Amino acid sequence: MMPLKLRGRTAGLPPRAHFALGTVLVFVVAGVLGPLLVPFDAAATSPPDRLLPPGTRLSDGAVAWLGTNQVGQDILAAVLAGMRTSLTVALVTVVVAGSVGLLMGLLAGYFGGWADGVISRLGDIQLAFPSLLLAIMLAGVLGPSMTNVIIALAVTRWVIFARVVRGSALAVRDREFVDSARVMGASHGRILIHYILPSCLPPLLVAATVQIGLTMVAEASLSFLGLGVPPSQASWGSTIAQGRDYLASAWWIAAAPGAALALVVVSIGILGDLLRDASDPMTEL
Amino acid sequence: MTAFVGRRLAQALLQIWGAITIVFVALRVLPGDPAELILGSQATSEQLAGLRAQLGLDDPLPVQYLHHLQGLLRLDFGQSWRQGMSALDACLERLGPTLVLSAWAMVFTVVLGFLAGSYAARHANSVADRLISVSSLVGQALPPFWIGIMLSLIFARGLQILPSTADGTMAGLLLPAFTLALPFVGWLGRLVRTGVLEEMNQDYVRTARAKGMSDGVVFYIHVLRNTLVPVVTMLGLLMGNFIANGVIVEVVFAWPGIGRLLVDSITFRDYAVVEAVLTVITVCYITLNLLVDVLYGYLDPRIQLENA
Amino acid sequence: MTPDVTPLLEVDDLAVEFDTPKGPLRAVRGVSFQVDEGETLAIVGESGSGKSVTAQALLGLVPPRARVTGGRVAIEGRDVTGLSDREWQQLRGERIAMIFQDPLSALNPSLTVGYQIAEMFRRHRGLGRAESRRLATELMVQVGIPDAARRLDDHPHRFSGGMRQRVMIAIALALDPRLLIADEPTTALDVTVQAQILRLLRQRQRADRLGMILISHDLGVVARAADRVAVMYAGRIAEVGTVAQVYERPAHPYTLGLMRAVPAVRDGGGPLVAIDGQPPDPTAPPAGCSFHPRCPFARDRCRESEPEPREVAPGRASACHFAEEVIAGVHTGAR
Amino acid sequence: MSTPALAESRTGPPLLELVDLVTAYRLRGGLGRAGAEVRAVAGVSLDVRAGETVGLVGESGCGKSTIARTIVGLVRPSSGQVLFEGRDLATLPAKELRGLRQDIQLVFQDPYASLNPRMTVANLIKEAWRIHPGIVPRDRWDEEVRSLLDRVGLRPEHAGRYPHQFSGGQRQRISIARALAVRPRLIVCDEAVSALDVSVRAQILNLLEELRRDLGVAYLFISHDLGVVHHICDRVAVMYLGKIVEIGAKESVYLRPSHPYTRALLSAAPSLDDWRDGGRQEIVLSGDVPSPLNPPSGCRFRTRCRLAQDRCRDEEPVLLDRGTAHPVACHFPETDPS
Amino acid sequence: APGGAGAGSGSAKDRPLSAAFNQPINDLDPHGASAVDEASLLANRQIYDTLVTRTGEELAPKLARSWTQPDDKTWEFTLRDDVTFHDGSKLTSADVKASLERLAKSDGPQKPLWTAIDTVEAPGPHTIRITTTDPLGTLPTNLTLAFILPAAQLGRADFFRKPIGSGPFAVESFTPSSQLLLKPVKNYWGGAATLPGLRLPYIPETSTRMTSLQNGEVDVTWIIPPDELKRLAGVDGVRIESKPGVNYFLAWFNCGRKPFSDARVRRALYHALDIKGIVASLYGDAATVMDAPIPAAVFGHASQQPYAYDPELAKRELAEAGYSGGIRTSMMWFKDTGPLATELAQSLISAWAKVGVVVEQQQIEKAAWIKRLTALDWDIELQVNTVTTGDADYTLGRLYTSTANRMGYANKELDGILAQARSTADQEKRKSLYAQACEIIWRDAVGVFPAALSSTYGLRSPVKGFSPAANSQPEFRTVSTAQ
Ligand SMILES: Nc1ncnc2c1ncn2[C@@H]1O[C@H](COP(=O)(O)OP(=O)(O)OP(=O)(O)O)[C@@H](O)[C@H]1O
Ligand SMILES: Nc1ncnc2c1ncn2[C@@H]1O[C@H](COP(=O)(O)OP(=O)(O)OP(=O)(O)O)[C@@H](O)[C@H]1O
Ligand SMILES: [Mg+2]
Ligand SMILES: [Mg+2]
Repeated sequence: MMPLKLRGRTAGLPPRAHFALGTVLVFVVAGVLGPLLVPFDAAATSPPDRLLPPGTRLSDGAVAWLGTNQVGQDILAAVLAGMRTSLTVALVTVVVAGSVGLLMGLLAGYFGGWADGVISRLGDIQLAFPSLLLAIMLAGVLGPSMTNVIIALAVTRWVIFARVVRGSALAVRDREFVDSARVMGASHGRILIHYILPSCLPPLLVAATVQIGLTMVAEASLSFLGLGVPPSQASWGSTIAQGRDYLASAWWIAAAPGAALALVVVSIGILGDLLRDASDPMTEL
Repeated sequence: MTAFVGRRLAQALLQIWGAITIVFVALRVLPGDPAELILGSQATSEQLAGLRAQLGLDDPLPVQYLHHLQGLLRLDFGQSWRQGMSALDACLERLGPTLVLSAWAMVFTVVLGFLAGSYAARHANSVADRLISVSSLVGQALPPFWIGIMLSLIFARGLQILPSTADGTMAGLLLPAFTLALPFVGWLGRLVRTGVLEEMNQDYVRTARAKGMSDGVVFYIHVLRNTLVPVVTMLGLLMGNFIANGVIVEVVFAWPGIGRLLVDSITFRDYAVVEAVLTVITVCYITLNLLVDVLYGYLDPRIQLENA
Repeated sequence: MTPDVTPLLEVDDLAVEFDTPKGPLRAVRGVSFQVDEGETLAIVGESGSGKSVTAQALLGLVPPRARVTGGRVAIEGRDVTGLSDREWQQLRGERIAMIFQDPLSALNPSLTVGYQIAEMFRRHRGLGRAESRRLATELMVQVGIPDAARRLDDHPHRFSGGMRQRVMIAIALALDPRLLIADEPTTALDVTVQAQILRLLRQRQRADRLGMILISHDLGVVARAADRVAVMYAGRIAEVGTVAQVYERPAHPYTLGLMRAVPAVRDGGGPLVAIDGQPPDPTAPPAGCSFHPRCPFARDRCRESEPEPREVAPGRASACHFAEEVIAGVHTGAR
Repeated sequence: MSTPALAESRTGPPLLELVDLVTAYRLRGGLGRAGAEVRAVAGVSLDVRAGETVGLVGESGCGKSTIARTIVGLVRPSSGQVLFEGRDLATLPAKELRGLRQDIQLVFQDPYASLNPRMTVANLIKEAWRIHPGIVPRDRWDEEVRSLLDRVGLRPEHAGRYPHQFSGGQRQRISIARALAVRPRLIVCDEAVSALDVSVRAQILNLLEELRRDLGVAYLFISHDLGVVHHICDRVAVMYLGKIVEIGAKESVYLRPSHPYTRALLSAAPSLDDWRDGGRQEIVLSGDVPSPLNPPSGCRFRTRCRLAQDRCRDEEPVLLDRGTAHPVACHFPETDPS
Repeated sequence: APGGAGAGSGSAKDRPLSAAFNQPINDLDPHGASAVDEASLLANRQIYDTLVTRTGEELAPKLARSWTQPDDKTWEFTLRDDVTFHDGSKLTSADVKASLERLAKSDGPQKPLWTAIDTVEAPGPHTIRITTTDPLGTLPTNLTLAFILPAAQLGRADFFRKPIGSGPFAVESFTPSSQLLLKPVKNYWGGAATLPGLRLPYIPETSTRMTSLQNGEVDVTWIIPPDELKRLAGVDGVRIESKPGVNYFLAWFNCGRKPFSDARVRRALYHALDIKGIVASLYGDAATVMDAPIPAAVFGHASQQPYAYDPELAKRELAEAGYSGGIRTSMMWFKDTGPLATELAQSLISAWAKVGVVVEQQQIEKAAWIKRLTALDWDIELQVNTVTTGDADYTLGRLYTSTANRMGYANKELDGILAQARSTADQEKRKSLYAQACEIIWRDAVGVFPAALSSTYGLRSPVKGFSPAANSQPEFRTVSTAQ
């Protein structure tokens, strides 16, 4: 439904939408192709080439356009490789949390009763922890690895999605068109899939978009506390976190991934806003 | 109203119990052994076993859980092995600074957020509105530690007009509180903006106009009050976020808060403190949300009806 | 209707437009009517015909995306087009007041009923808190809210629909305005409560010699409560006349159609004669008479030129090319 | 207007029969304790015969929709029975119940909310056949859709459009087509024309009339508009606060209302002719309908009744023909014509 | 002037000196769980006294005026008689006895140092006699870590919230892991401190710590990260002082596991590293390349022949050992073990990759690291080790015996030498024994010993009389802030 709508409306999109779409597209393409063109090997370091400013020629003759980091790796390569990790962490987290949230939200919103009771209370209990603290506890106790970061972040986020979905399921559940399907004799499965689900997807999509951005920032925060993706896997978060000690001396380490992160998150935020605007009349229906 | 508060209290207690259980399970099921951390890497296995027994770590989990709950009823979380004091004391000592920081961050957020949000709403779709909207997105897009370090580099190292660490003065509070508030100023601003715009379309606004009320009366007495309702519910969540994001700000600005204590205690498997901290935060957070709900009921009288 | 007395309200060729993505939407087109002191003028018409927009324009309160594109409105002989915000604020509530269809959403949910009534005295008259409260209580008693003193501090959601509408009436009448506009004041209410509210309005109107505009889509309500009636269709007034004139001998085929489409409690139960088709899309009204696609008597002239409202009998106007034929019942025979 | 077919059907066995039906909603209570119970329908007996139209009138909140929802199985009755052709829906095995469901359909008030906004008209209609395979063979679906649309006065090209592309009246036609798709014997119309404008309302009423004539469906027609009910129904039941206070043939109830509530209702109902007898004595009830949470003792109407006496407080009147030519639940029915 | 413009506390004379170490002071119980944390030791050295202290290579008297060894297993110490605790009470042998017994009983990390203690007696008010179950030559050295507490107050439950000692500074307030505020003791037996007070804040974020030094919020800070050394040296009002330290990086091979059970493999891996190059580019002046398994500043250090950087030789040796096809293995460390630890690990791994040894990076958390370390569940591990007592026994004697079995290395000959070195009281003899031990460990390449870290201090110019300490525990009694 959504892509269809988008395609139909591309022509009338405001400039900031073009900017946001363009940015996200460029980054995704760069993330896919970049590492092929500028390969990054986390295990290959070159101590003599440490902390060189952007544009310096390295000992092996190549030019580090964005400079080198504290072990002499090319920042450009690290940023391109990091994008993959960051986007993967964000996407997988959102997909996992979104799916769990969708399922839980549907169960709670549609069936209500004790299913709703259990799921909502569980959500309440979890929301009693500020989410970053929960992520810190989980990541801290599980130890740093990409999977653990995803687990920690997904665990803190499913509730958000579940709430969104539950809200829309609840709103739709008692709508007359659902009642009329019931009167017709439709089964729960049919009602869930054909009637409830389609109304829950747009708000879920909006929430997911926003969460992708926030998850990327959260991953950076975990890295800062040493609980993020391990150094063997470059990620924007960990590169920014490592570069923080050099903000005054070798600013370029944190600058490139930082700018990239901000750009992507802002673009995704703009897209989220537009999606929300676009889907509002839909949820009205 | 009392029934409503009573029910919310019961719910809050349930939440606290659930939170305690989750923390308990998470800490014991996941890897890492405090006995080894205490004794260091050179301890013998008898020493380790002895200490584990002393810490009560070799009981079966349900027994440990029971002891734990019993302790909690006496407000006893056990001793912090790392700090040699009661875990609760260790935690309460750090709670104050965190609350001070969060409270100031809240003040910044609310003041700036409301200013920006209502300005943007009253000038919807103007350049200023767009600018506020984009900067609010940027504020949320930058990792908080990066913001903190940059502010510190600029104001403490570069301009040397503000201290970079907590020194007990108002000046020392400025940078950390602002760093904490920044991502949420934009967030709240957007919330206020949408709220105001939504309320402006309500029928009662039309009524107020038809009554001959001036624009100021309509905005400040009729609209803003109703905008507060959804915003106030968010403040509870916001406080939680301040406490959580406080971890990062506390590290950057050497603020002696509870978040840093938590991170340290997790790294050192100081279970007693981790549990105390999480319980205290949860209790604070839930209490706050309880207050917010009550306040909410006061601001929006319809709520009472639904729950009465 | 003595011509030498200035009418309370005079509306002349009023037009209101909305900016919509599909282009300008002409919600009100060339509407003229007048209301005298102590008189109730009803405006009836189907949903979307422009009743509410007209009413709001009279208070200078058109919605954000709408603008008054023409016409003149005079209240007590004073031209109010182009008043400043301040002047409008002084006029509203003081000289001209309004009540709305849904009394729940029209009252501020977070302020007490007492406050919302007392506000009128405090802001317009600058009275103190206690004095305003006293006056508010008095008003609540007058509009028939039992136990007024105690209910003053209740919030709107604690009142029933009928009571809320009484609160709205109290607010509207607080400052003794001369003209009261009631936009579907009873549509959200039950018949028995509707009867209560209509009676209350009627009493107050008689007692204070108020001029009143009663907007409704229910021909029955209008028959019971109004002196004169204006029938609106697609942003225009199809016809105006006294209730007796219009109900007995409609001067517009649309009115005729409405009359025959309403099943009545006391009718013989014969089949209803429905008006075919749908009201026109307001952004793309048909050429000529906007009713012609649904009009059983439409002729070529109706498709080509839009009829202007004209006086067809003393105090009676119609916007049909063939009004006289309709009145005479040439085509159908009046019921 | 009573056609011969109708006169016949009135003597046949009832298609639908409600026997002392009670339906309650449980309000959300606090943690661990049950909330209060609202008896929205407090003992209603009613029957609808094949091909007949029974009107149900009453003010907002009196339980009309609840009856409708109970009949179609959206809510469960707390006690009493819903019998369809003599079979109790509550005790019927699931499989048979599924079959029976298609015999009763519901048309809702709000033409904007009652159609799935994400389905085309054709799909909305076909949905019925997907749920109940066997009604129409798959290869005849398109054909059948066309004929249904034609039946309700829509054009075949409308089949591919979405509900939001239609006006209110057209949507109500789609709802009706949808209901007709399963070939029901009874259609419950819950305020089916209340949201429509006068001119369009007449179109739908005429359509319903036509369907009854051609297909022989019966209607339970719920409305608060006395004029509409008078126009379309054979029999009328008047409800007040969960109970039927008066029931009988249309002419009998409208011409000789006996319950004080029915009288007030009829007097309050606006009519086109009201301008004629301006000074007519209208009965204006005082006060509001009491909350169904704690209805008055005895006669539920006594708090607003001008004839109320002590007996009304102590004893609940039952629905009986007390010389009024139709059953009335009042201790002191008025028999003179109003 | 950059002199604390932003500090908000001005430069008044009574402003306490701020000294920020890079690790938190967790608690003030010198016998407790943090008893060997450098930060706690730093605090303890200001608050409490020990019987013996170390000055450079030599042990020197402190609370003990002198000591004798009547027999192999007995030591007798004569105490000073002019020492009082901060509350004015006299320090006597009873306090020493109680403190040592508490230490011997404690479960803390100092426990292994005191397991050999048999009895502690106090024959006179200023005499203390210690007997051990086995001869213990390192007892005086160990005593440099044994802080003396007032016996009478030990039972108090909240004693360590604001403890009392006999040291040059008394506790004014203490927030664990955050800040310790001290004030000088007027009548300290060794001469009162001149500072108006001493503040030991913990600033976890390095960049903030550097900022605080630069804008004068702190007067002294250590350790300075290697990459900041050069920059800070150029900052007005700041000077850098450093001293070879007792902290050093070691990367042990798990000698009990294939392929590291083969000494040829271990040596090959050593040859594959350009240690000089790596250390120079990563650490510059902040570290020195090691030539023994312990830093040069430690008692017992003896220089060895460095392993030459020769990747070809390394490949040949690997082939000889039967690993011509390369090796897949892993290395574990935790992030905060030392400055640029991750960078060092990555550099080692990168160099090994060039000779066909593929090492998986395992940067794990400290708790998990300790658990795996003690369980010998690792291939290579990297850590910063500290010779806390400054004596080779603390490191070599404790870690490399077959009974300690810390890295799967077992060598009877080495066991013998280390045992002998521990029981001997003759320092010269011990020195030569440790020289032998160094040689064996180095030759067998039990691990790679890349760099000894310097203790680097950043000071604001007014700070006078400060002498950098190798063990990161400088003394503040002699420091002053001349304007
Ligand atoms: N805010 C708005 N934006 C755009 N169009 C509007 C707006 N409000 C009203 N309109 C349009 O103006 C026309 C007249 O609307 P108005 O509300 O006056 O109708 P009405 O006669 O009061 O109908 P109802 O009986 O439904 O209240 C309609 O066509 C409507 O679609
Ligand atoms: N889901 C529900 N939960 C609790 N109470 C309900 C629920 N639905 C309806 N009620 C209550 O039951 C009573 C009857 O409601 P019902 O909807 O049947 O009335 P109605 O006659 O259809 O009214 P209307 O004319 O407004 O549609 C009302 O008092 C209503 O408040
Ligand atoms: Mg209207
Ligand atoms: Mg209903």
